Amino acid sequence: MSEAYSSEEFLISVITRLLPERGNGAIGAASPIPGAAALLQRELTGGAFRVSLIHGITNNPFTDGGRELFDAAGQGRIDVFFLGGVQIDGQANLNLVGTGAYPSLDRRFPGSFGSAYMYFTVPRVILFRPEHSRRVFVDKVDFISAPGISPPDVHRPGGPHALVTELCVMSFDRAQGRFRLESVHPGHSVEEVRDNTGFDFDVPDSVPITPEPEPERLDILRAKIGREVAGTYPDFAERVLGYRAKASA
Amino acid sequence: MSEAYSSEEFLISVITRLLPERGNGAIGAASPIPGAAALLQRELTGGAFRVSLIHGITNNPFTDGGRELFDAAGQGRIDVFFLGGVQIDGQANLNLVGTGAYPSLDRRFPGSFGSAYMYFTVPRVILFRPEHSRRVFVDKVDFISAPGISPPDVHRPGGPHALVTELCVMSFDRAQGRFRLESVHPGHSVEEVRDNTGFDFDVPDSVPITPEPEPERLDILRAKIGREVAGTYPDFAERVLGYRAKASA
Amino acid sequence: MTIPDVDALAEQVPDGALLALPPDYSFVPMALIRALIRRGVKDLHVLAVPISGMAADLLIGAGCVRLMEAAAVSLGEAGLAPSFTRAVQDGSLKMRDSTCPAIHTALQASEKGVPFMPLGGIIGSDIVKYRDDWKVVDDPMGAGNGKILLLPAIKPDVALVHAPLADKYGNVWVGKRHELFTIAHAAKTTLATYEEIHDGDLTADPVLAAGTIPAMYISATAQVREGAKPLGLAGCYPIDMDHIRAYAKEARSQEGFDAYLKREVLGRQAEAAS
Amino acid sequence: MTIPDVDALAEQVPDGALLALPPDYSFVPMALIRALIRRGVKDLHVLAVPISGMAADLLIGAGCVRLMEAAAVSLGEAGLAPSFTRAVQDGSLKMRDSTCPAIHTALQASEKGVPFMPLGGIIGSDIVKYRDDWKVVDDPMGAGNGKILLLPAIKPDVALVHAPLADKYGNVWVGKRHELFTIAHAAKTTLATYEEIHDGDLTADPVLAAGTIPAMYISATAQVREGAKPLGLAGCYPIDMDHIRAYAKEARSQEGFDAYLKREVLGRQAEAAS
Repeated sequence: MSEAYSSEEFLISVITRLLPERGNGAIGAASPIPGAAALLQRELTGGAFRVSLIHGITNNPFTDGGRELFDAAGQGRIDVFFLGGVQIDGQANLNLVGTGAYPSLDRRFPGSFGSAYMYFTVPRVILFRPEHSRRVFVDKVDFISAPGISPPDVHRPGGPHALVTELCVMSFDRAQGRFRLESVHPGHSVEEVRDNTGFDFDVPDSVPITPEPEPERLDILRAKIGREVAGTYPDFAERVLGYRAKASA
Repeated sequence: MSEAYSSEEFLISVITRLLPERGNGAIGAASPIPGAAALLQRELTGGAFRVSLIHGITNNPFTDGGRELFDAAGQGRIDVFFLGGVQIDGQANLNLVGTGAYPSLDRRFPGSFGSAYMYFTVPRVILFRPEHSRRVFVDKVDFISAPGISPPDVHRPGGPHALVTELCVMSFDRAQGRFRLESVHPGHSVEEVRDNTGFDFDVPDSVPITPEPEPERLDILRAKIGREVAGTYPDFAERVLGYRAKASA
Repeated sequence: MTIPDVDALAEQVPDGALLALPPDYSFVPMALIRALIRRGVKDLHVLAVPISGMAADLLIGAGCVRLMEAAAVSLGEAGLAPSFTRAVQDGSLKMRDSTCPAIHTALQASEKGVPFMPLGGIIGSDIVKYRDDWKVVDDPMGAGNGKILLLPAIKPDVALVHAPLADKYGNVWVGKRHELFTIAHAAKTTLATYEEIHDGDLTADPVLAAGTIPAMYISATAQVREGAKPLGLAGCYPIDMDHIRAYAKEARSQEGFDAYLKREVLGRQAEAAS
Repeated sequence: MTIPDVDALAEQVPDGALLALPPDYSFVPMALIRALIRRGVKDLHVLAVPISGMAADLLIGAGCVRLMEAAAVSLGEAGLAPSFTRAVQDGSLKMRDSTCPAIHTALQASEKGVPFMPLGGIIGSDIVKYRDDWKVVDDPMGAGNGKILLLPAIKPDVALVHAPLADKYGNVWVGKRHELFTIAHAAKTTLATYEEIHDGDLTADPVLAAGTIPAMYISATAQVREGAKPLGLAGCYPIDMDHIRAYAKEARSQEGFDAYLKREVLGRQAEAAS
């Protein structure tokens, strides 16, 4: 990887390419990399792609309390959302609860948050989990916080669109219920992805290398987005984007 | 009837006696007499009986929009409400929709408002209909906006408590589904009530005369309540209680 | 880009739309209603949330309404709504009777994106008898809670609102009139007129945000001073009861209504921003 | 009548109560949480609306919680909630997993006084498998909408909130944090601490009313300046992340938690109004 950008900046650029030209993106509390990517896309689309940092002091348009994001998703007004997982399996099932046998888990994590709902209602859910290991990408999750696919008698306009990790980008085919490798990041290989993935996935004959960040986008990211994310992710803004917010509420 | 008070003041005093010592009373838009009675009771109880004028600029504590009154009633927080009717029958069924065969009515009235819900949720609904005639008090209403009684498999903490007209006060026995004459206003008779009521009702051996307004209550009504109701019922405040509001929003 | 005026907003309401209107006490965009009538909108399904007065009565009298859905239509202290009453009595208007919390609840169902919502009470009312879209069921939780009414979601095509304030981002401030939040959330789109422009972002102001409908629910705004008149706008101007009473009297006949319409609606070609 | 302080409010939370807590970003009454621990409250069923952090973790570590119900318990940027994680892993805490909109919806059911409410999505999540109070049914409207999840109403015994403003009538201003409206409407009663007293009636102010919970939902209030610290109060003071991070580290062992508890909670006998 070039010295010209950080790994976080690389991932931001990867995610930005997965975002639509217009619509509403919502970003949860603990997601600074997707948050920065979404704000960058807003900048690149001249505001046609709108961004809500749902727990942010700034860039948070919601005015009707904690349920408004979920209501808006149910109304079909949220086009992009980001989810992760302690474990993710080959059917895009997400586990945010813990590992081991529920309820007496070996390792307990915070919980499912809104995943079990947003995954059903948001058309383009981007899975973001930097750590690419067999510990994360398992054959079968220990607990399904949110299922990747649903039977036809369950109304489901939303679901998984793509997966971004430190190694690669995958897409998800909802009809087949399978991931497909779309590109491998510079310096990594298809074999490395396979070795570190505990589930089977489709691999095309030729797998492209994930493009590096466009320099002009890096400039925008560094010049404008740090200030934007500082209100919600002050640590991240300072550490990654070099923006130091003034101490204030 | 004495010259010392108006017929409206008399009815206000009658209704005030039907109100509890504490709790929440809510009053709809077109109910100035019940509104004045409730505000008088608030005064008499030192605020233990609380009053919401639901469409009022003043004395309107609701802050969560038009549904809050109904939600609060569903929560069991509204203890007293007032309803009327184009027609009321002996089972306390209310018709606020019109007379004749629905939907091609002979005479259309505004509609049921929230009666079909408040009648089920508010423990003490006071029916107030000054005009005491066989046109109003019918054997069977042409349209049931809100039923007086319900079968046991319908959850119903609320219902009719009493009826106040220009002639009398009746109570309602929910178990029997029947009205009972409680008192006849000064200058009127049981026979007059019977002649002008289209349904059968219980009459005790001895029917008291409805007490006249207590002079000290009249003083409070005139001195304090006019100003209170003027924000919501300016015409009424001026005409009945002699209070002229300044023209302002 | 031209600055949209009230007539441009009226163009965005298609014939046949399910149109949601606030009650008379809650920020009714009367100038926009008049513009709708001037544009000759037809076949509306008007939903009063949950009651209406002048706005519905004008649309009905002008022949714009195919179906009226409301808990009540009334001019309040000024008495019966004359066009509504006449149109129901002569059979020219189809009325879908409802009750206040049922309308709020059916909008909340759309707000949550669920196909129905339960509501207590109401069972035994003849309203239920004539609503074949409503359904009374035994407690579907199987918890022995008896019968309950289920209401299908109502999703308005367009909601209309007049607000005291809006900003250049398209955010609209309605204060505590939170039924307008629910309507805007439930409707496919919302058109808003407003009295004054707020300098800044209403959603970023910690005090004003509590009463602000964010721009994501609003498709167009236009400044119309005194845009709720002759109705009132709390905090700005009171209802003009003399006007409402005179209308109630004049519109008792269709001829009277037509005279009012010609003078007060069709004759006001442009309602300017200032 | 004495002016109630935070310890007087803590007396009003009975052992065994179903206690609703706002999320860390939304006006958590931390001083009241500490007072609850000092009073030795026991057997709480804590409901996070819909997530919690410091507040739940302190109550759990101090042994006050019988059952935790939440969509998540986390210290956010400071990582896992140490007492919660330890207590679930060692089996000493019963956890009822949920998901954010399910908690909001179950509170809305209580807000409306209905026994249940439907919610889209979620079916197929293992959360449903372990919730025997939830029910998946075929569309009870019979409209061919497929399967849907029904959630029973949750009615908290007590809700707690810290607000920027309150008035002498007991009205409490929370701005756009409308989940606190829903909690207060749903709960049997609400106890509120606040930073500053507002001179006048908050419900009568046309701007502040939009963010005010009326007194009819509030059973007691007490002034506690900086009452949300070490969490933040939007518009007043930011979260003290250094404190939260230090807690996250110290409380990784029960001994460390106990030291924190002794120093920061039990040692603060009275949190005064000023």
